[in-house]
Amino acid sequence: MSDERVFMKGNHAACEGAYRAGCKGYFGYPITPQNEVTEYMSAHIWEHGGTFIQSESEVAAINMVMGASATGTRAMTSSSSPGISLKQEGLSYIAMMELPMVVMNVVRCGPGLGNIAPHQGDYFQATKGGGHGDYRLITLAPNSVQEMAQFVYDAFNLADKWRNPAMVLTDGTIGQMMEPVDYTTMPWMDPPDKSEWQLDEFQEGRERHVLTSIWLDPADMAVAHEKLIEKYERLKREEVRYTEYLTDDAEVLVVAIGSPSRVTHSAIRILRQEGLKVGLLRPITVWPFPYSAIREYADSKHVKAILVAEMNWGQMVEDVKLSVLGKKPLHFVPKHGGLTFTPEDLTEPIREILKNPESPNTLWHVS
Amino acid sequence: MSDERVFMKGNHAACEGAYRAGCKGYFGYPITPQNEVTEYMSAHIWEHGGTFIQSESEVAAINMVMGASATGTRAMTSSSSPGISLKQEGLSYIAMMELPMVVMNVVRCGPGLGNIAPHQGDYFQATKGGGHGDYRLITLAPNSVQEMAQFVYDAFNLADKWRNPAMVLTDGTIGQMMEPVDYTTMPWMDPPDKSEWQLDEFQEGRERHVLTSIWLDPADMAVAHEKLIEKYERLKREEVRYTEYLTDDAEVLVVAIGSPSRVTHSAIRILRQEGLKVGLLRPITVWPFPYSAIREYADSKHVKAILVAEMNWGQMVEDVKLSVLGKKPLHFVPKHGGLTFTPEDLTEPIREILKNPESPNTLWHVS
Amino acid sequence: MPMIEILDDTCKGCLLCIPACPHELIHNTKAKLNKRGLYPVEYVDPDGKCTGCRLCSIVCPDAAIRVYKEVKKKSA
Amino acid sequence: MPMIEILDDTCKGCLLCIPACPHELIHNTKAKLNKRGLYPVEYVDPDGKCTGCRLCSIVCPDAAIRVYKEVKKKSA
Amino acid sequence: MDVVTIEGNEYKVVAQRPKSLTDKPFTYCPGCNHGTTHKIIAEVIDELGIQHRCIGIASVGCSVFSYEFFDFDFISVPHGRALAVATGAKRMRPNSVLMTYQGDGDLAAIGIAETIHACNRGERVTCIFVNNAIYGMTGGQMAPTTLLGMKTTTSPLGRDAKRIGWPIKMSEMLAPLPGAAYIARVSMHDAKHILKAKAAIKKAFRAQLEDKGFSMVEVLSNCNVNWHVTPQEGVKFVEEHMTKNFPLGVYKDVWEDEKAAKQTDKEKG
Amino acid sequence: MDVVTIEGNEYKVVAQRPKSLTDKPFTYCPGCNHGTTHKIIAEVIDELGIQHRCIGIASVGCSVFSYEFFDFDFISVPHGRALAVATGAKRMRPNSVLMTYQGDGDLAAIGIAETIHACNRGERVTCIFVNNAIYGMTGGQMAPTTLLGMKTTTSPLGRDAKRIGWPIKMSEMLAPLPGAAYIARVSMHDAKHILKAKAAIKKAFRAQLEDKGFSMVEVLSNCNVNWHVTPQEGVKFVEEHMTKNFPLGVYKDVWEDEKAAKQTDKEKG
Amino acid sequence: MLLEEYIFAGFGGQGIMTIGQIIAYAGMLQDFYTAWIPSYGPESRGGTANCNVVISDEIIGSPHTHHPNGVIVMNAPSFDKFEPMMASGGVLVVNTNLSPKRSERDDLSVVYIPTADIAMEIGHPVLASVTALGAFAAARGVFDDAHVEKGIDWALPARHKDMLEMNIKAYQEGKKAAEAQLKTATK
Amino acid sequence: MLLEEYIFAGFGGQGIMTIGQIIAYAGMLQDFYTAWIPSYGPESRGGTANCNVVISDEIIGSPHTHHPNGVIVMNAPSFDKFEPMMASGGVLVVNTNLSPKRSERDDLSVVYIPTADIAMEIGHPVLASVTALGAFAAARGVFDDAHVEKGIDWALPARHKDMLEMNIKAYQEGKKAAEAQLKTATK
Ligand SMILES: Cc1ncc(C[n+]2csc(CCOP(=O)(O)OP(=O)(O)O)c2C)c(N)n1
Ligand SMILES: Cc1ncc(C[n+]2csc(CCOP(=O)(O)OP(=O)(O)O)c2C)c(N)n1
Ligand code: SF4
Ligand code: SF4
Ligand code: SF4
Ligand code: SF4
Ligand code: SF4
Ligand code: SF4
Ligand SMILES: [Mg+2]
Ligand SMILES: [Mg+2]
Repeated sequence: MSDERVFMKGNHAACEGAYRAGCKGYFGYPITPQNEVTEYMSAHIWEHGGTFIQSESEVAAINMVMGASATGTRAMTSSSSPGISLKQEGLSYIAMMELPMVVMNVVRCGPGLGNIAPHQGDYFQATKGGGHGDYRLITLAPNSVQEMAQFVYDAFNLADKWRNPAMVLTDGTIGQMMEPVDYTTMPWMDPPDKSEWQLDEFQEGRERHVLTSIWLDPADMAVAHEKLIEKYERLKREEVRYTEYLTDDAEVLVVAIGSPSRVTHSAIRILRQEGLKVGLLRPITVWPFPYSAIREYADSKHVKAILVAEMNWGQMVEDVKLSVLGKKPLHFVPKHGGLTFTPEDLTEPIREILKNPESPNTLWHVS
Repeated sequence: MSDERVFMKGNHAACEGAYRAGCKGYFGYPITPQNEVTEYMSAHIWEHGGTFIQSESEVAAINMVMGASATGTRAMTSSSSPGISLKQEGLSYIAMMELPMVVMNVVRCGPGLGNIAPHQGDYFQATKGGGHGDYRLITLAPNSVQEMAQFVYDAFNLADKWRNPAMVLTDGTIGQMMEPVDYTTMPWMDPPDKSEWQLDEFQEGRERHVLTSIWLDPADMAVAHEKLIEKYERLKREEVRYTEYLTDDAEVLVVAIGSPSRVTHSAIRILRQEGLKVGLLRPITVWPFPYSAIREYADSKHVKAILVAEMNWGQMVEDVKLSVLGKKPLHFVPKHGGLTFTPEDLTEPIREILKNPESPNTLWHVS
Repeated sequence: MPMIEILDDTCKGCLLCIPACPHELIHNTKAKLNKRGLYPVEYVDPDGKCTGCRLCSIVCPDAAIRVYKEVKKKSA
Repeated sequence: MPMIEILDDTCKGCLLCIPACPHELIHNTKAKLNKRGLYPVEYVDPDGKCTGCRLCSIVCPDAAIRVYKEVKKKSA
Repeated sequence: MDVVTIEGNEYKVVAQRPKSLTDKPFTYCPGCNHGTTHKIIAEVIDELGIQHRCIGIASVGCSVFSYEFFDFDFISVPHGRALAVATGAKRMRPNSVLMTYQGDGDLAAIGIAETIHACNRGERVTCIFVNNAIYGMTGGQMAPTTLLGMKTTTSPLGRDAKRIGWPIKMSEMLAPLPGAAYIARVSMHDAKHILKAKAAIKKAFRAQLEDKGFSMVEVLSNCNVNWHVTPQEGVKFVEEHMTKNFPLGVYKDVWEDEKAAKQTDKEKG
Repeated sequence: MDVVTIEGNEYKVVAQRPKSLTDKPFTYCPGCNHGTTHKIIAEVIDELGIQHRCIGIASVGCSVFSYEFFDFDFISVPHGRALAVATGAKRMRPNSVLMTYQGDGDLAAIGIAETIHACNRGERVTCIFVNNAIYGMTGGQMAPTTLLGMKTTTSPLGRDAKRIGWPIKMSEMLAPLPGAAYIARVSMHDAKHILKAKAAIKKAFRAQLEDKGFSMVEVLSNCNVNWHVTPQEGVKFVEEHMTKNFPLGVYKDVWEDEKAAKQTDKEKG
Repeated sequence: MLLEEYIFAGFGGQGIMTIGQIIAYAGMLQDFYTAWIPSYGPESRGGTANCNVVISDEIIGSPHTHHPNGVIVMNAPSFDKFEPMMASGGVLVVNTNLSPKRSERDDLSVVYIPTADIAMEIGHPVLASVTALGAFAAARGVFDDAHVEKGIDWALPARHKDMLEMNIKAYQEGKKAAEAQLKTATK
Repeated sequence: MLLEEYIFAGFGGQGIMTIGQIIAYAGMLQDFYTAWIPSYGPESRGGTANCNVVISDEIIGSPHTHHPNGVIVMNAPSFDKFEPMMASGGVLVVNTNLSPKRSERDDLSVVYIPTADIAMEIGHPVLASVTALGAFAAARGVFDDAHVEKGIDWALPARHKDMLEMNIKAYQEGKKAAEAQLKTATK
């Protein structure tokens, strides 16, 4: 493909990002709204010297990726909410074995079968560890087709850099929509050398490689834990990413990701035209989360209140609360059932908050 | 069994609590450290007119419980960390269908295979929803063999009261240890009538019953969501449970659950003998979490600092931080790898905190 | 005489019943759109050839065909 | 003459090799405890009956039996 | 049987929508055999008089809304887990009649463990397995039963055995398990076969009612839409290709086996 | 072959610990056939000269630490998923030799979906399936392969077919799948059978090396400890009861099939 | 500020998705921000399928639209569903072959096109949707033919490139039909 | 304040877990708080098995103990592992049949009992652990025989109730053996 802009679906662009990152293995099971990934991979990964398997289930898929990554190759899987739930055990193993790999969740509306409309109900699962034990996924949250490609590409690089699984967390809207994409920021690359730990044929002389997540003696396990934790603490210091839009003078700071962050953009444009000072902080990494960045706004003079817009009952807002710590009023606007935000859903409450920063209609409470 | 005290394992007592609550179906797959549940159920549930199946997997087990509960009977499953990860999809469905049932997690050390020593790495999974979508499990955290029986018993009642799945979240120590148990607070009971919604034979005249978690139209799904959320908000108001030990004058308030809360007890005894004012707030329900109770202590004059002790990298401490909101210094003492706390692990830092409430050694930070 | 009825608004115009009828009594006339926006088939049996054999009804995926048989009048 | 060696500290005293030897050369003497705290079996072959057939070694789950055969001296 | 008056004449209705279906029109594509299968199941349930004893398990696939069409108690369950759910329900309510309704993706891919183990335990449940060689609901991906060479959205060059394996034959796999009481493969491609299918489904329910063990009817069905053909071409494909790859017949019949065993006993005795 | 000097005489060592094992003593119970099985696998790998091409997949079960005993690259994976992991690895590194080592709980209960589908896809991997009719590691619960009547900690009155089904025969179930290249059931109960087992394991690896498809050797093994017998009684039980319920033999042999096919061609031609 | 928000609706398989993509693509060629999104239901079964297109000279917020200013309806259920949602001043194209109703709104500019008839005349029923697109482009007046025709070319899979000319013909015929109606209307 | 913290250790299957439970049960009968916990490894395979017992007149914190004041070791590896951990002043019972070493600590009270020999004399090797328990009870001096014997009864599964007397005999013989040694020691 040339470096011209191409018009693509988010789910397809994610595949192109993967190809450019040197992904050679895709293992997945169909589920709406991300079937296009399975389909595009099955059609095209061969052209890039890779392999596709439609696995018998999501459980099998994550474990196939485990095997593929263990050999040092770049591999990924993707699914949507119920399918991601089934991958939790595998992800926990992968994290403890420090295997780099990428998993994409094009979130649909749960719980249960729910429906296939866009939703953000899997934020906690992605960021706090839906599987058992203490582990974290590096989690990137694209909000455009361009970012679907870019963040999958970045996720592979981050995964290898940190030897940690990375998740691309998006919603049905971003997966299903088409927009122009420019691939010049994603040069075709060869993955880094992993011969130090990968499982592969070898010559007399190298030590054998073992990948495991079991340490029967708690003292040994504690060492493994502390190594992981140290890595996570470094990740928290070094890899936090976010973008800002008109935040410098914002009196209301909106925090949003995924498709709601796009609607927020529209809402802010409308409000700015009315002369109202509203800005957007959009986390790129939801783990590690930009706590300090948000806290700085909470500490700032110009910010009078903070508002979180999510397509769920309130998940990221807890992380925002952990940033704000009661320093400024925190508001929350939800959207349920797979319904999507309109700009009016946000402009109305923001106008109200600007009048009364403690406006009770949207004030967030935990307990 | 008579009303005398009996000496039992936590895992066995949990079964006895279930029998007394009228549990008629147990479906599970062996895993250490909760094999005793599977074994005890296979031997004794028949005596109580119930049925046991050793399922082919944890995934099958949770779905068998789904089927059993759908017919209006009381049913449960249990497992330990990796097995609980595999149940996340099923739990999400059960929550959305509002099926009452009980699941017990006798937590071992993860991530991955980890080891079978006690751990608390599954707190987030249990309380924030390890499966997809917005749902919550009523989650009770026993810290003794007595409570293993009692909380399983209570979990069945809460589950039916709220038509919501309930989890008993404990750790390997509590599951494996033996202590005296007194069953007089758990009279044998018949489960409540569920003929209004259960699947069963019926006579011409009643409407057919349908249990589902799919609403294809987002507007319909939003209605279902809002119904769920309303229930959860009521639960948060009405069912928060916790215990307090010497908190009235405490200068350091410790928050702990499970086996660390027992060690905290010992530590407090030691410190009180030294004249140091330390108390324990132990959440019984970790969802809904006692935010306000802790916040009151944070607001109180006597409390100088709050300390959380967990056998993990810091999970419940986030909920405590959401309670404390920076009003008092928050400290955290972890234990990794399946190692268990000794009283000294706690007395040392508490003495230090009493000297300097901002003592940097244990101060907790999120970002 | 036996006869059938096509439930116009249930029929989806899949045409599976057409080859099923041994007497070719069902036709894809596209004469009208039903409320689903689909063309139901039509039963055309001027000569009363229908035997009530039910084959058309059996193959209909949507249970859109009713088959009737005259009630035998008792010695009237 | 062929012979075998029991690796005392590897042997777990499972006794599976005893019936395997056609010449009954291995015995459960309980003469000593090994460093695992288990009783290794003993090879007793005063008459040099061992044929080096390896049957004992094949059944040993712990690879605790070495079997030796004399190197044929080339025309010495 | 209903009697109606049309233009002055009295008619009895000899074929109409069975009682065990609701009034809601099927939402399946025109010509889809899911509808045909629903219809004959409902007829069997009517004939056996068990409508109010039935509990249906709706799986995830095009038939996910089957609970809107069948007029008895129903539960909609996770993809692939219908037989585990049925197991839990049946064990608690042995007098209920449990039916799962599952597609080939549901039963033979993600749910194959639950399928085999429910059969092996001889669960007294009846499984209707609609094999249309494709994932209908999600838009035409390869199923475990997709024929070799068949193009789907995830096998765009046709299913290639070396890369992705062979079509799986569930009836053949399950029949040897001692828990199986009745296993048959039927087809929906014409009236004659539909009637045979109905008889098989009746036998399958009888196996449950007589407490014989696990019963399954594998129904070869079309999916015109994802096969990209007309309904008529679809049923033709079922007749010509599906039945060749998936031979029709009864793979396990507990009554026949019992008869044979008695015969042998007699001969011996 | 190693030569040593003992009391002045030169001996060659005709049996000793194979090279493909590490020096770490097995942690299995005294008499456990996991050890025997490890040993012959390592011998086969030595003889085929593929030690440094091997990637082992350790499953969860008593053999969870098999990676400490085999001296080549290894990964320890979730319970039941060994064949999915092997699939991912083999597809990425077709020149590596993939071995999974799995117990009956792992392969036939929680992992049966992965087992069947890996076999059906004809994955070029070799599966060593240790059938000891019990969950050894977790303390003796019923396995899918537990014999009828056998008492375990979760079938305390003996396995009762009506409640919990029949012992599952994996070799018989997999052999008919076209992806299977070599499937055999062997036993560890005496030296003769151990040698036969070794030959079967060698053939299984050859099937992979020759790119024929999926290969599995089902190894009937003892678990004295959880059967509550001595090792000698254990192997006797294997001989007398296990082999009766699980007949030994080769269930699929691609080379034989190819020969037969050639023969038919010749006869026809 | 330009903000075009369209819904194109009909049966699945009528080519509705594709014409949405073509117009969005044309928007991209004209250097607008542009986004397309389908209503991604259990697609293949029953009911209506539709897609949303947003074209703007500013970054696009939601690709979903609730008050479209341009709509094509290819069948009756789509007419019923989307006609009432339209923003005042919008353009509505109705396929009269499968949607017999007339709009009673006087704040819309509506063209009625027998797209199937025109398509059959040109030679293939599949051309109905492009015919509708032609009518829509004429009525909406935002797109250069050159860009739309490039879009048609882009959307045609390689194996159907021989249909390109017929598609362009259908597009032009649709335009003509609409222009004729619009002329009458303004007269 | 009473705080008894024990570790009983040996091979799996030696009855170590049961004697721990018996003594904890006896503690309960004496109205103490009491807790027992096993080291629950992949139990059946290799290595040592052990259990912890805590008996106290106050609510018990952790049932795990790191500095036991009472230990029984039934084999050599257990001796090596637990003897060094013991709190000063504790009581150690060593099964000399499988653990030949002598303790070099002078802050412990140690009794050496050939439990297997005694058990065989009474009639069954399985009695070794109860013999050790007898010795331990004698040396520790916290428990009434009546309570321990009730505990033995409680711990015996119904199908082995015929072994009750032999068990009590073994308990008593163990006591005697220990008392003899302790007398010598204090002499
Ligand atoms: C855990 C999970 N994985 C995937 C899906 C998506 N999904 C829904 S139906 C289906 C396959 C349907 O195929 P089949 O079972 O053959 O039924 P059909 O539609 O062909 O009747 C899939 C993969 C899901 N809902 N849940
Ligand atoms: C998801 C999950 N479920 C359950 C377990 C617990 N578990 C470990 S091994 C095992 C069974 C072992 O039996 P088998 O596979 O037959 O191997 P064996 O020990 O008999 O050799 C089980 C249930 C686990 N580790 N992970
Ligand atoms: S009942 Fe028979 S004869 Fe009558 S229309 Fe139907 S198929 Fe034809
Ligand atoms: S088979 Fe039924 S739905 Fe199909 S055309 Fe005939 S009547 Fe209509
Ligand atoms: S090699 Fe053969 S003869 Fe020698 S000890 Fe072993 S079994 Fe006996
Ligand atoms: S078979 Fe091996 S381990 Fe067993 S007794 Fe003989 S030498 Fe020892
Ligand atoms: S997609 Fe296929 S299986 Fe599904 S309803 Fe349509 S024709 Fe039937
Ligand atoms: S428990 Fe059984 S399978 Fe496991 S090591 Fe011991 S004897 Fe072998
Ligand atoms: Mg299908
Ligand atoms: Mg086993």
